[in-house]
Amino acid sequence: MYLVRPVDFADLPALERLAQQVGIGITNFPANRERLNDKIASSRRSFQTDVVQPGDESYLFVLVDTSNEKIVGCCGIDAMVGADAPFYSYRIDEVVHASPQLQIHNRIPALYLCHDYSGTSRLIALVVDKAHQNPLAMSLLSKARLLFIARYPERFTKRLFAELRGESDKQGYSAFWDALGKHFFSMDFQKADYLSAVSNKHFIADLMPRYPIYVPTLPEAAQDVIGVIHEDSSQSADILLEEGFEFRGYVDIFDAGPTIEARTESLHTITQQKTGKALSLTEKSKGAMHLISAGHLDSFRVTAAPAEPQVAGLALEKVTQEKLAISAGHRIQWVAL
Amino acid sequence: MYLVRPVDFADLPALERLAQQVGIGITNFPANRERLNDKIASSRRSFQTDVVQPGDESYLFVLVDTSNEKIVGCCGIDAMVGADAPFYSYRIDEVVHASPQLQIHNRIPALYLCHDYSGTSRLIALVVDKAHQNPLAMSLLSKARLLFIARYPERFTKRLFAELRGESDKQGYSAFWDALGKHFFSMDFQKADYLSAVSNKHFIADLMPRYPIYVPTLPEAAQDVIGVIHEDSSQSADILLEEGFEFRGYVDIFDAGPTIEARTESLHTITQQKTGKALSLTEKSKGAMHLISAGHLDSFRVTAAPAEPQVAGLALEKVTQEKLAISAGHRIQWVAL
Amino acid sequence: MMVIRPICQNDLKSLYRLAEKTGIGFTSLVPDEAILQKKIDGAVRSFAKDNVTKPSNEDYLMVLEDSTTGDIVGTCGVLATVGLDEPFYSYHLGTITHASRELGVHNAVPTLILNNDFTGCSEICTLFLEEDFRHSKNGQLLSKARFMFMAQFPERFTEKVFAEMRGVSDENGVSPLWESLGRHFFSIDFKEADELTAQGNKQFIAELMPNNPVYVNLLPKEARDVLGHVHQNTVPARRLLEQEGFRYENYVDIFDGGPSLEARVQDIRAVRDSRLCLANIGQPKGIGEGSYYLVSNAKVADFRCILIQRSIPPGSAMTLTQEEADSLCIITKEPVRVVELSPYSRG
Amino acid sequence: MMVIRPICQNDLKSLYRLAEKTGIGFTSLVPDEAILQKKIDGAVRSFAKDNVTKPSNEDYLMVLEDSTTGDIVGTCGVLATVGLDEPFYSYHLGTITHASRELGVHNAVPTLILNNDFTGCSEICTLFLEEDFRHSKNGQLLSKARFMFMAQFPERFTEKVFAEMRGVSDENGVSPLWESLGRHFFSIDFKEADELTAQGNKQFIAELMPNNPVYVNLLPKEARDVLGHVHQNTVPARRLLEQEGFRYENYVDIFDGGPSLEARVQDIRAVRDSRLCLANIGQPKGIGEGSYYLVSNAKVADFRCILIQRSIPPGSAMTLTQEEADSLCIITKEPVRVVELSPYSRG
Repeated sequence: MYLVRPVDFADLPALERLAQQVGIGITNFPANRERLNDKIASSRRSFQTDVVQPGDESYLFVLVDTSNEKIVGCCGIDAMVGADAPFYSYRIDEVVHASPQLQIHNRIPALYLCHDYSGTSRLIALVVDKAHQNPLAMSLLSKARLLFIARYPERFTKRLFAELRGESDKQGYSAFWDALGKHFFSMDFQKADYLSAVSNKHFIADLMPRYPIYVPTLPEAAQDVIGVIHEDSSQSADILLEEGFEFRGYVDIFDAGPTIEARTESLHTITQQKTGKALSLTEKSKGAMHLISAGHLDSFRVTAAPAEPQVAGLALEKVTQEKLAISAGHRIQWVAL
Repeated sequence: MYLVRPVDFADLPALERLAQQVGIGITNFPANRERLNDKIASSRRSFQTDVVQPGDESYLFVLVDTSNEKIVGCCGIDAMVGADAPFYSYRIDEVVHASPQLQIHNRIPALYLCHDYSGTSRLIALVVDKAHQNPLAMSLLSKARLLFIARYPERFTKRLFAELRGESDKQGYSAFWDALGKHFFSMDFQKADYLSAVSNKHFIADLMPRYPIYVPTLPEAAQDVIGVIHEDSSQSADILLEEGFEFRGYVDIFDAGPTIEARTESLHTITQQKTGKALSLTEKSKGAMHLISAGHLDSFRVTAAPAEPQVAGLALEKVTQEKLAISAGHRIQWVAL
Repeated sequence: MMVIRPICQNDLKSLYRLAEKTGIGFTSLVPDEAILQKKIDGAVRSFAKDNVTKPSNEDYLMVLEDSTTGDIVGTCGVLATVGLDEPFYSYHLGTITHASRELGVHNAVPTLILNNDFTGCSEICTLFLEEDFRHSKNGQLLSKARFMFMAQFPERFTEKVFAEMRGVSDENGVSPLWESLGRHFFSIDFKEADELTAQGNKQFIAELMPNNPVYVNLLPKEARDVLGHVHQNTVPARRLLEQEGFRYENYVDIFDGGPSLEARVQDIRAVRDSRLCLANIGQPKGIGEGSYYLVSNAKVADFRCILIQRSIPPGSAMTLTQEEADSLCIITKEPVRVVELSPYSRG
Repeated sequence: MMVIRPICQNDLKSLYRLAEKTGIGFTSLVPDEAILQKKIDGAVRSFAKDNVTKPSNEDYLMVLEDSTTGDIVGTCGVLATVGLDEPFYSYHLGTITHASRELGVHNAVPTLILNNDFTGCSEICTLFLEEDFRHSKNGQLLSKARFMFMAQFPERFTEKVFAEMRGVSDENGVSPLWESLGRHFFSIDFKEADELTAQGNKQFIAELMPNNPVYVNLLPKEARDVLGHVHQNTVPARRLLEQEGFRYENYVDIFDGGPSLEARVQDIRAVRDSRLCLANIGQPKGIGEGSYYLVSNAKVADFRCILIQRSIPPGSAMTLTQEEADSLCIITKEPVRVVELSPYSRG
């Protein structure tokens, strides 16, 4: 059985182990102990603060294998990116060049550096231990965030986005970086990726091209990976796309991985989630799989378990109630998985 | 009583008279007999053609004062602009320039020439004789188009826009044109406006500035009118804004009048309109004011009259049925006004 | 004797014959009678104007005639202004610096910026010499005779003058810059684009060429390498202009990246060093040996320029043979302009 | 005697005194001891390098000393390269043509394009002469001594060299270009922006300045009118550089629109016409009358340049008085470089 809960300082060694397993290409989850510790501290603060509108809060959750209480995954939400330094993306816009006389009509895609996602909530870093990358664990971890957002809408913006990891090989070689970023940053992808995670991002404004890049002038290998998802991210991408996230033509400035976005109000989990009373399930394992959450802010908990919607609420097994530290009659939130 | 119906060749003199009354600033309704005749011909063709998807059709409707059968207004819909020559607008985008060190954070609006509305249906030229600019006539004429769109959705795009006339004085002087367009077109506003209506618009691509214009560098008088509606258009603007049209930061390239847009499916008249059987209203003048349409394509008619929704359909007065050339039992379309 | 003179209406056939020999890439001279006739008409009109106070749409097209046979063997020209009828495009090779003090990174990135900066500027152009006559300094005579004309009539040209040089392409006419850049936007072949331009049709450039700067560092190496470089056949022509004081100021052709060379008219060596003197007709000393000199008359419609050789430098008066004077269309005591053929033949 | 020499560590107080007198807008010399000391350190290091094969970060700052009193009354400098530590910005005044053949409209629109084109280029700068000494051709000595140094050590500079000239502003320091353009983007005063730049802090330019070309025809007339024009006090300095062959090539300052003038080092009159000869020490004839000449030695760290007057042009040997030789730090038979002070004093 799995449980999702807010991160705590005791989770640091486990997080570090996870970060090392992930490697390059997930800029907001760097394998740097100090930095991870800062992230935990920031998350603790965020869960404990009274918030009336989204600011620089960052919420981190961990996935726990309750059979041995081990941390096997991590994910998070930034309440609003771009508060300190702008959040950069490439917007793919088409420029139309036509010559009626020559009967030529070209639509040329070009990459425009922008900060269109500044001021928006972001889902960050879904990381799961290899051994636990099963659909149940992945869905639970990913959607737990959406239940949290549904519960505390004032803490997030109405628009929500997630960056999907772009195509790069085992050695971290990215054809897109090689064709574009390298020429402006004078460093390798790993270093830029790392700096982007740990520094103030000011170097991006300093070094990035200021004029649009016409896609057809890039080498084909680079063109081919624009907006393409790294295979390691396809599972988590699918979960979000099914939720209602859409690609709107924005890609990462380093590896050209796609950015997907949604209005929170239109996401499946958020429109379908219900709140009500916890009831007790009399027959064992009867009922369909549900995500069920309970607890307020830093005691927020989500698990996936069989449950049965009834008129008076949602009927849960005893063991599920225990995991969530509730008993029948407690207020809970749920959605069918 | 008023009636809206498709334009016919016999209406040419009346249209010409209307166009002269309107004057400068409505580029798609030029006071040019030949051009108006072309427009009528094109409209006739459009109403008579089988259409599976929107193309270069243009539908013109006239407003008839049934007391004397005079033409007192005109309006229309272009099925899709930009099919031949691109449709140009300015998009107002903000560029962010910030210096953390100097603690300066500037958001500078800039005008970007674009053809973002190419390929979209457009409501054109609502023109009403001064003596008939009452709310009933204006609403009828404006919304008759929306009933037509609801009736023939395959003939229009899902997005719909309208250009509102920008600020200019009686002499046709536009502070925006004076500060911007004049320098690139080397002609006065009237001439550019006229050419834009009657020519292939290719000159716009040839002469317009290719780089964005930073708004703060324009004279204040020009900045002040960007996105401002000419007072003569405020009544028709209000009708559309109440329908659900929104300003999304696009303005006209000549006079900076705002462009407003909507998804057709979300417009009030379109979501609220119903179809059903015409019934007879027994008591005279009982019932609320409704827009009621009947007839297929070139016999399409709309009028505004008191009517009473009933379970079996809409009950109309005898006189209304006559105006619409129907009798009880005919299929009609209506919406409460 | 080889004489430079304005083109005239009788020269159409000869010009057509020359145009046939120029080959691909020589866009200012194409074998098309209508176009060539128009060019001749324009030149004849230009040389006939005798009251020009500032440059406008004149086209001074001249020919090199072998006076013994009457054959036209070469041509050269100067346009008083370019870009006033049809836009004239070029790329300016500029620099954008991106620096992060924090990271110690400093990149000076070269960029190509589309412009019409040569609008209204005089251009020397249309230089072609028949292969059989590429000897006896005919090429230099053909090229530099234009400077003699400009020295005499500076009011007919702008302060700055430029020349476009053919860029790098291989034996099949494939241009590395075009393949990496132009092709993506024009959707036609280099040859076709070149021909459209030659016909004065440049509308399509405005329509199809992107406005934003192009980052040179993103172009493939073979494209970067040709920016500002001339075709190997054009190396001598470039050297010749550079010796006269023309400089590459980072403007290149938008199609093949060939350089534009520019100079202030008054700074061109042949203009600066040339001087007027009065002609004597007689038996000059030291004829046919020593240094070469360009000699021209001071007339517009009857402009002539020839090459002479003298062992003694000409002084304030210039003694010419009767044949030389005849070739120059002058009589005794008329002014002639003279200059050393090349910068090395002087003191 | 007035002598140009490299600045040295003892000159800090004198330099500070000069800096106090420069006033607003003279960004390369501000009265701040730390900054001036850094400048002196840089210059001392630069003149001490004896094996320079290509320009890098050298700053050759020189002073004009009145050798009778030992007072420092002026300063001038050359930077071997600009823009390699901090980006160096300028506007290029280009042209974009918009034409519609159909309508017979043809507009050549001037544009300002932000660039770093002078990156890596040598700059002559920091020219200041005390008011009491603005006579006796001291200004020319101060300005042109730099060309003597460049003529002697061309390997220390780039092929092209430029100078930024102060642009137009009124008595209150209000710049019409800044008010119409810069102010909208910088949200600070001209003076503040100017000072930040003086302190070598140019990050904010990259951060705040828009990248897209600015259409000059949209600027108010008073802003358009100052593009490429110098402040009235700078008119003589501009004329002096133009006489030496410097040209305005459409680059202007991004703040006040003042022109940059540029020249190829080898084309500068004082460089081209200067020649080396061996010094004799003795009693020169025609001293103190006739034409003025700049004379410098051929040393780096001990560079000196003075102004002499002679009625007889110096030949292949140059006779100097003992005082002149001492001022030049040379002994007999050492090489000196000589050139006419101005282009009009020759032939």
